[in-house]
Amino acid sequence: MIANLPFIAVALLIGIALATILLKKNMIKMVMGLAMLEGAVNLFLVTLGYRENGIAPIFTNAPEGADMVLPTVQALTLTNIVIGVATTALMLVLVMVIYKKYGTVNADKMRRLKE
Amino acid sequence: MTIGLIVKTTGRLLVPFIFIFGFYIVAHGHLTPGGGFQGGAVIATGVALILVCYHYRECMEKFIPVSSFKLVESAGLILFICTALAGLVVASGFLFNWLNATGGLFGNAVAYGINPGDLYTAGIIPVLNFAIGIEVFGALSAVLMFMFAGLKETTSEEDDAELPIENIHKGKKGGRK
Amino acid sequence: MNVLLDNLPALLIAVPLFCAFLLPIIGRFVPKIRDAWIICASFAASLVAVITAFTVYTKGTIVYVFGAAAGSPAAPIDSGGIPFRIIFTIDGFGAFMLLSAAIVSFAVVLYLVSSQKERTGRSEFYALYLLLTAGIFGMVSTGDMFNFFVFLEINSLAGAALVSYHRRGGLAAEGALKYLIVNTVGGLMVLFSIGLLYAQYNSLNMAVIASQISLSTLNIIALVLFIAALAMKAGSVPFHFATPDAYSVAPSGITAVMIVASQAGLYGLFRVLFTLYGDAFNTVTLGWVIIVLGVLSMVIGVTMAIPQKDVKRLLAYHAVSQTGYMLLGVGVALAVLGDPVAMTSYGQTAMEGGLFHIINHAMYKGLLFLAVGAVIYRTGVWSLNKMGGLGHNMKWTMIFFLIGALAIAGIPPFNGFASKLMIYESVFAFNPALSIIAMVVSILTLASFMKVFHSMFMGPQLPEYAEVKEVPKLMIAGMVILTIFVIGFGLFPDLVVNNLVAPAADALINNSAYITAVLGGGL
Amino acid sequence: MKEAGSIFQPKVAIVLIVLVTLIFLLPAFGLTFGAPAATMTDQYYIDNSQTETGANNVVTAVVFDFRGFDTLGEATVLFIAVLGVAMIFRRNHK
Repeated sequence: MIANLPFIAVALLIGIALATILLKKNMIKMVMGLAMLEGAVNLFLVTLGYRENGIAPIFTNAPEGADMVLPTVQALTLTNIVIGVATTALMLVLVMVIYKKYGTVNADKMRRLKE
Repeated sequence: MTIGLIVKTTGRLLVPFIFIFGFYIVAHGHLTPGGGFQGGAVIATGVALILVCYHYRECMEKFIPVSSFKLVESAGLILFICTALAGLVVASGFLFNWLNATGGLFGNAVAYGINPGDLYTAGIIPVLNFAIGIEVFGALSAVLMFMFAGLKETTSEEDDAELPIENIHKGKKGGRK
Repeated sequence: MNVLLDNLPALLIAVPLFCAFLLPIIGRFVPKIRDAWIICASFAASLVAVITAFTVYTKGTIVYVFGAAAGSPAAPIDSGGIPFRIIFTIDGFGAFMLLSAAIVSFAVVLYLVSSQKERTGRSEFYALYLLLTAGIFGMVSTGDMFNFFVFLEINSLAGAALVSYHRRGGLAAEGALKYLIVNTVGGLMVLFSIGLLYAQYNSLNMAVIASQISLSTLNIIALVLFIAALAMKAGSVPFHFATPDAYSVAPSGITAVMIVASQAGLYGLFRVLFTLYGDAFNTVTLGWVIIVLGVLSMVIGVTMAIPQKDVKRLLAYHAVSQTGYMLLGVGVALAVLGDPVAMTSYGQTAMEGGLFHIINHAMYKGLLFLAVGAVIYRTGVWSLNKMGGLGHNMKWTMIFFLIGALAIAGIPPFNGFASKLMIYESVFAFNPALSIIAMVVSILTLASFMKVFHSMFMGPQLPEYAEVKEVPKLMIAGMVILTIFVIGFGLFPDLVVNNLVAPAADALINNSAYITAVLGGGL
Repeated sequence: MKEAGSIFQPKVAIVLIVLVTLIFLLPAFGLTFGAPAATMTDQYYIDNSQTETGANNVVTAVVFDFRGFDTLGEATVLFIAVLGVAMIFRRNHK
């Protein structure tokens, strides 16, 4: 159980991120929560690929005879990081526009669509 | 608030080194940790440094306008997809590694197992790395520039309706109260 | 030529992507050919999709390996029979969705070129439009879980950016942000479940996972997350709050395509339920979960739709409601999947009805959004209270809207009737109460649309709309294409069901065929 | 957003968050850190990346060759973000 600490950390991070998304009124903080959720999922993916005493999967001047950690999850994480950057950028720009038009980033005061 | 001469000069001096380091990361993506995304991001930090040192408006007048970053980005992506489509022509497989082990560009044979690494290996991987590097550099710089530009210039209200402006009926804006 | 035909799945993505990457350059240097370029690009993408679908229907499932030389098998011997590259697997269901996406996206492009003529930033807009199309195509044809996630993100991001095109004083950004947040959370949940599956089977290929899946705690968590996240994408009820906000502020043509984009989420849901988890699970419980989701979507969607004043918001709630019909039909089939007798007597019909409703909904709801968009294009108002008497000046738009409204309400000569009838009949055999709920919802839909039709087009000509003209010809052309399919599918439902829908239903029900197509009977 | 503030009362939201966190804790009992349950695909990548792609860096080989199509999609996502940002901050006049 204690050896599975990274998985527990993932669960706690997801909990904190969800709390940020659901409870915070400030939209910038909600975007931060989403970025944190993304970090949690990335941590989960990387954790899946770890092998005991493994080395980075690169052959250039690698030490002899060591196991390499799994490369696929690292590739997936790399992809997800870039997707996360793109998503966060777009969300922040939308928040910028909302702030310019409404004069607030408070989610509760943003009810114009609801009538 | 203006930014001092020391900051500007230091920034200007540092930027070439940042660019060279980013280029190194992109070029050695198939040998050492790194690759197109990481290298492109490093190069984009150089652009960010320029943006911090100079006002964005000054940047656009002094260096390059923001729309050219979009073109840089498009160029990187077109290089990527053309390399992939070339695989379709050469070996009838989309994204096929048609340069690997041909002896041509990046086509040297690899020493198997643990080795010191040879830059001219791995076929289309370095090409794609460069394509992605160009793309990420253009994309991140463009996003930064647009965000800086969007901070000050308020977008006007005239674009609110769904119809061409001259067709708005008797000055009625439509939309809800 | 043969090279192109052998690589159709690659071209399916490469053509729209390449055209979209060139658009900023074209917009910068030769803006005159931009409109022609986008029409040609969309036509080419749709053509490739239609040819691909046709090939699948005539020759069977296409399996395409990315990055391998021509003719390499999907699961090479030297890797121990594991597909280690990204694979596109287009079976009957994928081809069916491709057809629907291709038709709608081409019809909408004609409409958009005309309706957005006066605006700035069109290069970006059209490029995003092509990328949204590519995202839909990719989602419905991929056979790799992570690739599915990447296309899901392309789909959500492009959709959110397109929603914010018409600024409307910040409203559009608000709708886009809501849509993007919901879809990002959904996408990350999908990725987490992909990680869970990967941890157990060390493969991202759907066929490999489907061939090994078992009833374990981790798989149940993954399934729950998949259902929640993809229901979010599809806009079904517990997560429907972002859908109307986004649909009501998006440009009307874009909303029509976003219907198809949300149906790609539905595709993912059905793919996960039937193909990925088809063998391992007690499908009765799962089926009831889907049925309950469907019924809630139908009822809540229609009750929320009736009091709406904003016409696009009203249509968006009806879209939620119609999604319920698809979930209901397919959910009934899922509930009786393990029972061969019930399957042949009504399960198959329920499945076909649910799937047929997908393509029908894409057609008539697209038509309705385009017609409403045409009205807004000429009048500039969204509120039903301010409209009236437009039938005098916009006869064609009125006819198109009427056809769409009758189709969505399930009135006989149109396509909505054909699929709804199949759903009523089969669901009645399963559980009469559900069928009655579906009929009541349909009647409420009819009532709601009669009200909308009356307040928009009927009545005396209002003085402020005296100078309103019919919309330009290209916009009419876009609506005509969809109308042809609405009427055609309604007049010849048997032809469509036998040739297009039945293969899709078979592809979902027999997941062993999917696995064999990729793995070749090994493993 | 609206859904944050008013669909869930804070107390309900906290209960929900705790529940969801507990669900996400379950993988910690099903998986073991440091010893992946199956490694066939990854072992294939490690063994064959040099012969098939010529790259010393296995992760790069996976990103750009074995799963190169994902990378195209990911670059497209970044492209979409830039297009979206450019479109949102566009000028209104021609």
